[in-house]
Amino acid sequence: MSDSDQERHGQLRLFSGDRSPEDYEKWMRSVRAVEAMLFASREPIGADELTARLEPGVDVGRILADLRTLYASRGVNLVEVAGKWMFRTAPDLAYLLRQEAVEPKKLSRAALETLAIIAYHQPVTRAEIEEIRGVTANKGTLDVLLETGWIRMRGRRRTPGRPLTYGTTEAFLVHFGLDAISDLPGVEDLKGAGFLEGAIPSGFTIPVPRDDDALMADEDPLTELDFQDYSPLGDDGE
Amino acid sequence: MSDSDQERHGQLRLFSGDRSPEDYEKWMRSVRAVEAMLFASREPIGADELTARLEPGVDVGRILADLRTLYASRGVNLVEVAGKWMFRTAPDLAYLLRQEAVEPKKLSRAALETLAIIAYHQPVTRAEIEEIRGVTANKGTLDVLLETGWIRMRGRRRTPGRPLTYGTTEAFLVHFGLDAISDLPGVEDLKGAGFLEGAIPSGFTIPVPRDDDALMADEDPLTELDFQDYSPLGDDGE
Amino acid sequence: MDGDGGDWEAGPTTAAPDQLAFVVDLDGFEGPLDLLLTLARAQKVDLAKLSILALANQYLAFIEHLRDKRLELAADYLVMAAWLAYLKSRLMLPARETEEGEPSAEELAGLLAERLKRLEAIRRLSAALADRPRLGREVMARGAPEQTRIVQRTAWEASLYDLLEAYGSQRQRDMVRVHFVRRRPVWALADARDILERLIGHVADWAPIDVFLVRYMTGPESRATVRASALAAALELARDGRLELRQSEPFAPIYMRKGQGAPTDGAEDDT
Repeated sequence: MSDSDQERHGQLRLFSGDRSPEDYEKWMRSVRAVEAMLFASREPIGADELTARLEPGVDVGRILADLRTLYASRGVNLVEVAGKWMFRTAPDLAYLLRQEAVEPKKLSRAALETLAIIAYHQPVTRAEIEEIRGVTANKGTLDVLLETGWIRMRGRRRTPGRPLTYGTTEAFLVHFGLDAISDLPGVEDLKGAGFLEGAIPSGFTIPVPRDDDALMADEDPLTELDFQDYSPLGDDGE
Repeated sequence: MSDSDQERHGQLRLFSGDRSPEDYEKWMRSVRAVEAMLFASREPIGADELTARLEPGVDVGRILADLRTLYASRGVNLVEVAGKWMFRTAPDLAYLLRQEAVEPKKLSRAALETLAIIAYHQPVTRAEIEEIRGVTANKGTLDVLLETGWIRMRGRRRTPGRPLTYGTTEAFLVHFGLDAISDLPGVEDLKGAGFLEGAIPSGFTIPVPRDDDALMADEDPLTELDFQDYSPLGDDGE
Repeated sequence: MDGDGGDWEAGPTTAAPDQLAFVVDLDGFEGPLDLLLTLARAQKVDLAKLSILALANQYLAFIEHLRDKRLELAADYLVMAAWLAYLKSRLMLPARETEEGEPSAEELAGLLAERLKRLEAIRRLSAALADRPRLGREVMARGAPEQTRIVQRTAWEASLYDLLEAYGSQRQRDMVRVHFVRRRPVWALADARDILERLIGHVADWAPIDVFLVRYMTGPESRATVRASALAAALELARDGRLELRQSEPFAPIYMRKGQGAPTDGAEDDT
């Protein structure tokens, strides 16, 4: 209890400080505006988008940090996902919200593992996924993952057969509540254990997972053809 | 500013009071739960529905009242609609959630001619416009032109019926890229540009337009009444 | 992998038809690596201290057991069994000189241990990923988002060209209309007669016809019609004897005066 109180007092301090009355008013207006815009939206909103609708000269980063602190102990939290901001319900209240949940199709263990491999090892080819899992990839697994919108075809590896490379999307970050791919759980552990750097058995030379759009040195861009009639397991030459 | 501060302190009081630590904890849990449920729900939620999902013995009415107070000054308000509760962005911030869609529309032939006559012959009354155009002015034409912001009511002609006089605005100059109204071409220029053809009868003149704010000798200023409920085609006594 | 994973992809399990679970034959193992990992875990030791030899023995025994029960085995398992049998024999033989570039038995065993560690790591990570509070499952976004309202605003369009063109053609029409109003109507023959009769009443002596008409010939455009109608009317009046006409030669001015009496046969007029 005293913790909460202190927290609350801490928040209060955010509102006062030694700012001039004019600054304070402007700050309050901006806080309310940001609150309203984020609260109203189902999708994450970028700081730049918020800035565009605020009075000029407002430090939106500061406002977002303040709001995050303010809402940290509330039933609704402000979180940063995929570099954007959104309000979502506090994770510990999941039990209350079962009936709001649209029961999503559960991913199989195989699909989850495949997703994890893509997330941690991206950009990665199907052959590499199979190598880690020790089994041939199920025909549908990559299709299902593509359908979720959490993975995407990134390009083609500049190796014989020019296999497609896969990576994760912004929707992946949003769904799993990650600000960036480097926030994946265990990335640090993995790096520590040398899993992401070790040259085991072949092909894994990616120091840290990265999901930016820039292609790697050994990736070629996709062509229109790849999108017209993609078949993630068919035409990647493996 | 001091109002907001006081309000905020008032909110603080909501959290303390003379409740026991256990009551306080329970109250906090319930506030968070209600907050999350209202946030995530697609529809407004009734107090009974909230109660059903809360710990037994929680006064949901009290919680809702507290939350309403808490959010009253925020960018998001808790509002009661049809006996149910929902979060809604503060009404004064509606502008943030509004986007202007601009629909380009061409002026009608009649409006263009009327505008041109007003531009060249200002200050001009509706009767004079009709005389030049040889047709009765359509009810909507002057309305549309006033809506464009390109024409304005200047004053009233000191003649029987005291008809309104019209002139162009600065917005007119801006839109048509004119430095001054006197930049409108004269007879020779119009002829040279092919806008007037054939032999021009002697006595045919085009006035040198002027749009300055100073009223002409035969113009009276507009009164407040003219602005309160203008009806460009109705009340000008023609 | 040899790619012969058909058995692995035989479709969803009957237990949860919606789920995209692999059909797990072999008592629920997902391939030889998965089976090896499970066996390794049974050793209850750190994977780093794993005895690959013991693991190979367990795997081979397990496969034999399945073969005794005459279960069809996926090729993957048999390939792995063959490879492990080879590895085992290499591991059990005393260390010998390896050929250039050929990995030693220990290196092969180490490679296998690494693969198991990797698989285990990714298992752990996928579980950690799945355990994250996920949007729409554990955490919810705004249920009733307030959409941005679109406010229609009309942007009126007109160019200076449009404006001048409208004004020009407007004033042009204006000119034409004024012109039309001022145009002399054609002199009707009856009008000409009436007017001539009225005029010649005042003049007894010869006078050029133009003198009578000059009032009506206000513009060049009316001259022809006035002349034509007046002449035609004059001829009629002359035939009636109410008017006399005289012209000294072709194209000379025509003179007229009030008729002197009875109608003549029009001989006086040589036009």
